[in-house]
Amino acid sequence: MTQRVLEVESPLLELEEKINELKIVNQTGKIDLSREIEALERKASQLKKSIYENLTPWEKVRLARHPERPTTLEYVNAMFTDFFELHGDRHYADDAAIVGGFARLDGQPVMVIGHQKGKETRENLFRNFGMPNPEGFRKAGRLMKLAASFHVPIVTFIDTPGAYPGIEAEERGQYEAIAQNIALMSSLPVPIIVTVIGEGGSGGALAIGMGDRVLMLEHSVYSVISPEGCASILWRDATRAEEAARALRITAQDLHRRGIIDAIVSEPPGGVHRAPHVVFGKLANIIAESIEELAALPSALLVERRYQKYRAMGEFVCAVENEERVPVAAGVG
Amino acid sequence: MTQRVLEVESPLLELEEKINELKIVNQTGKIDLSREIEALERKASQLKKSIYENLTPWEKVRLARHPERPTTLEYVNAMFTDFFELHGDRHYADDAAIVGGFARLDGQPVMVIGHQKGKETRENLFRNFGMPNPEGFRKAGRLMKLAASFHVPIVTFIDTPGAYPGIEAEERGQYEAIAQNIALMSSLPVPIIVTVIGEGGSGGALAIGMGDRVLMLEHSVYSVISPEGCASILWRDATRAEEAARALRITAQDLHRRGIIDAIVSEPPGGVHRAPHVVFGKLANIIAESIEELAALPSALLVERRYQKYRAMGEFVCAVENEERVPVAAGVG
Amino acid sequence: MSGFFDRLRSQRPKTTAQPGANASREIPDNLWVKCSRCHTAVFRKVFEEQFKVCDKCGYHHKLTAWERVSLLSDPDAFLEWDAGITPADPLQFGPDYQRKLEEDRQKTRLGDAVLSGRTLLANHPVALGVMDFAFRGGSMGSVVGEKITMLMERALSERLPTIVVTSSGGARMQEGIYSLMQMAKTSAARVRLQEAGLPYLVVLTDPTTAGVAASFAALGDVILAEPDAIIGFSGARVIEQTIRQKLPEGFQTSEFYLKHGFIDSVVPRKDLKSSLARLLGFLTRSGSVASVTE
Amino acid sequence: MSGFFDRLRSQRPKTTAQPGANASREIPDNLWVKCSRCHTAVFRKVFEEQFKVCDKCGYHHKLTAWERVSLLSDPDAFLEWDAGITPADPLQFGPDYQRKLEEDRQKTRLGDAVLSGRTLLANHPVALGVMDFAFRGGSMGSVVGEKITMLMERALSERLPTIVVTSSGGARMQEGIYSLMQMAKTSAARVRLQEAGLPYLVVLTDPTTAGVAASFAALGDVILAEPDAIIGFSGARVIEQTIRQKLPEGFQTSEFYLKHGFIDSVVPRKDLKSSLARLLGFLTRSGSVASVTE
Ligand SMILES: [Zn+2]
Ligand SMILES: [Zn+2]
Repeated sequence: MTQRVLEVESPLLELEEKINELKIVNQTGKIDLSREIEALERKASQLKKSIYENLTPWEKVRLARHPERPTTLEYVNAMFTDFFELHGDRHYADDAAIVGGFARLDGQPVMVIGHQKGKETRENLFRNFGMPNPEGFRKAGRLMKLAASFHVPIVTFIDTPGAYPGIEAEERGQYEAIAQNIALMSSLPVPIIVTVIGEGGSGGALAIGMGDRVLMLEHSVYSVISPEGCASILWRDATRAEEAARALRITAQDLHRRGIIDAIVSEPPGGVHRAPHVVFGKLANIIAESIEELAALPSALLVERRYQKYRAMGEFVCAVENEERVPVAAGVG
Repeated sequence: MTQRVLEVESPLLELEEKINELKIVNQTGKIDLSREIEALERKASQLKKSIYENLTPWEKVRLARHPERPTTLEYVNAMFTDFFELHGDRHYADDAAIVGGFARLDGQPVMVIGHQKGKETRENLFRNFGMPNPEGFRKAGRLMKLAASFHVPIVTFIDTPGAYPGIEAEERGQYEAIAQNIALMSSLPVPIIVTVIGEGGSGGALAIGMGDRVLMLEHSVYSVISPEGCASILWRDATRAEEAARALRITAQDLHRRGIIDAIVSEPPGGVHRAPHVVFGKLANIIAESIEELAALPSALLVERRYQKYRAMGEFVCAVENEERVPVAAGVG
Repeated sequence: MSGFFDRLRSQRPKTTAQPGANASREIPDNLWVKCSRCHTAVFRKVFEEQFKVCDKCGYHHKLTAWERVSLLSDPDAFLEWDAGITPADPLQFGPDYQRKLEEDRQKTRLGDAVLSGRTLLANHPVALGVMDFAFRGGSMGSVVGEKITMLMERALSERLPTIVVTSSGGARMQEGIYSLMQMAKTSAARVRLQEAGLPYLVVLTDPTTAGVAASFAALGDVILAEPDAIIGFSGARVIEQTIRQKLPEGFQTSEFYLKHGFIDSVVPRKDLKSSLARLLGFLTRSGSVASVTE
Repeated sequence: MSGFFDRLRSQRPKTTAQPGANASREIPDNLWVKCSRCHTAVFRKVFEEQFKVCDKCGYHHKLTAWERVSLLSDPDAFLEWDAGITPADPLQFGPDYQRKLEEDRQKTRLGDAVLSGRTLLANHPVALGVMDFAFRGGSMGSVVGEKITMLMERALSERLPTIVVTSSGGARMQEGIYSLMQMAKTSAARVRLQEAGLPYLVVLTDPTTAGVAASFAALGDVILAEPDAIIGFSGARVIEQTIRQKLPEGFQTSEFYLKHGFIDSVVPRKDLKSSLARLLGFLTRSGSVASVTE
């Protein structure tokens, strides 16, 4: 599905390789290449910066799906202590495509929940490539209810191509499971902090993605449909995914500008996987601060604010407000 | 599994047949047998009364399982109007072994729920002989929650050999489904009226059987285990079921004496199936009156009374009350 | 209820698109309609008397939003809400999208894929929302989300039961993330009805999938469906491509979801109004809902 | 935690049955214990240091109620509740039943199949109930129902978290309908804990089936299970007789129910106390539960 090296980063990687070769030559002591190496390193650094600051939406999609990008459990293990994984939806199964459990952030209890992708084939099969079945969403819902009963804030990580499109998933009510979670999240009386760490794939993302604060990593994406899916439906041509990626406005920057997400968490040049701990540390701070701030609110106000936040999303033309009319008299435009 | 004619009623049926034969002879007008017929009819009536007033527990088990005994839907159709059947557990399936839906009793909305047996083989297979899978209990739970949200009283009918003992039933958490329903029923803020109309089989019965008023038909039974099961476990001999039926105290009369159920609904001689409409009418009145009475209570009081009712069930020896002790000091008896 | 299309015509003689226009296109002779499933030609009058249900094969043809309102509303009772809310093009998806919107506006005489208002259903005052598949496949963008939310918020403030009849292929791609967020917005509004003890009934009609299925459509206190409607999250084509096998017969139909526990009852169109009325009768007696005589 | 059986001995030197008595019966030499699954002979001291978990095959032998209390309680912290509640024979099931009760009383030094009390678990004050399979197969009659209910009611009034360790074949047949009604009684008490925001943790141990599984055992906020415990509603034999086929390998084990979504975590005995302590830590910080220093 994805490659270890993206097209966009190959000039950089080539340059870095060259620099390394020069360094080896340099170490022999026969020629002094220090100045040249220094110059090349400056150049590499500029290149890096310019590449990653100017990624196209499609390049961001590729980066968001990068196989070396940290997955939920890496965030959990790095940012939290005392993670106690909990399993099962208490109805049908435990779905490995969603993980969850209690943990501590700065010593304070939280419930962490996230989509879980694998790093290699076997793990990816086990995790179903991060695509939950209904029981995954229901597990998440159960854990969120559990957290709310005990006043424990909820922290979720979004990283999924989407809900799994399978026969059994449909049989067991994929649509219902997603809807129930969204309804649930709209009214839970505890802070909910959401971070999109990779792919935010449609309803399968939103099913654990409604929150008081929604953060996105700099190179993550969040979309109503995959660019490939959009292209194949709109233009009957999946190869126009790049175009769709642009049209759908799926980057963190786009979504922040439009007020859909609350903040962007910057990534090191090259993406979070090049220096994950920098991001882990920064993100942990942001989340901890957000929780502290939100936990201070009366829970009714917290829920009301969350309601109003989503209530305001949408762009439309509104000719007359609060109108009520008899169709015969008024006609219909 | 069961026969259309029970051993205990065969002398009566023989006598009734003889009377019919005599009546035919009488109608020829050749001999006047009126007086003899009258005498025999008196005798038959006495026999009927004595048979059905003195049924052994095992005979009651047989009668409770009688294939002609009315099933839940017959009660529903006869006692209620406007029955609107609702389906499904919203998780996995619709289980035909439990039926439920809105209906009206004396014009007032109620939620009716009951185990559903079939009358003949095909229907029995469809209804799984009235043995629910987890989704049956979950459907019942869902409907009870729905009723409670809209302040609609709940009326249940118990008639099951028990929860279905199958591989898939266990996989989908038969025990959990039963436990959840019991927990739910303990706290629903609407009146719950339960009637055992046939077999009250263990946890599968209790899963829709906890209520403010629990009624039993005169010849129904209610037991923690089937007499056959009890005999085979206790004495490794299922044929001693008759003995177990006696030992387990499973008749309506026994349970009423012990305060486990609240009232007995008398059946016509020969059992409810001989004149069902008499029972339907009587039962409808009792249920309607119970609802009226219970609906007048504040819901917190209703739930508290229900709690205390079940809280009081159990017989044990209590040496010292409210004791708390250090085991080292006191030793353990 | 027969003659309800006549009533519809007399109610909105000048501005309404011809009812049954979609189905009739196939046969030029205006007296006859051809069933789009079994292709039997049916006398138009009979077809309309059966509410566009094929006499022969029972197929439930799609109704327009106004036809649906006529089917469910008492005569002259419907007051439209929020007709002034119409689509923007927030992502600037381009002239192609704008042109399609305009086409569908012409075709359906609707501002977007949902028509909402207050009405009486068998004398029960209700807030009613109906979707129209003919407008961009009933897809949910900002307008659908806003109008459904407004519907519920108005129901809340007026203490009315809410009924929504769905028909949608899902989110409106051309509005991107805004469409996705309508799932959150509408579901949140639905929860408020629940918290207020107000009934919310859903009727799933063909098709109800993806983003609409996975939000307000799935959250009814009672969920009815018309026969043989396609319901689900993922589209059949996507599933087939993923699992590389053919889908079973009857997959994702109303009857399939009835069997799998997600639908309370499959109700033929002719019984839909009476079924809803009966349910309202069960759910609105508590005094917590505006009374019939209001 | 090693040496906990020693502590147990010193704590209750005269009245306790010999810990490990069940497992040790098989080998006369008191220095050795034979694993009842793999039949390996294990040095008793090692066996006890491993809390009766076989070194070789990992089999978790059953613990007595007092052993379980020692495993989970801080030293000398356990205060027993309701020891005076003992079985009647409400159905007059006969001398045979009475004799068996007396035998089990002698064997286990318990009044019935549950031991309950207040204790500290890693400094967390808790209400703790533990079942003992050696007393009538851990079956729930009136005493078990009453003591579990009392445990929860006391937890409620003292605002303690509740932990119950289950081990039971189900209802006690000899108490007939009274046994069945304990399912209602205990489940209702559990709901009160929930309403009061008090944590309720369950540990399922081998076996937990039928009436106990289908009531308070299934209702934990978090449900842990020891490895390889048998859990379920219907007994394997009954199922086999009903469906007339062999049951699959691993059917109705802890791991089976973990996979099927009914267990939060399968926890080896050596980690049980620390796991419960961690969970208490997550669930008791809200101030709604008695603080550690109380
Ligand atoms: Zn047709
Ligand atoms: Zn071993």
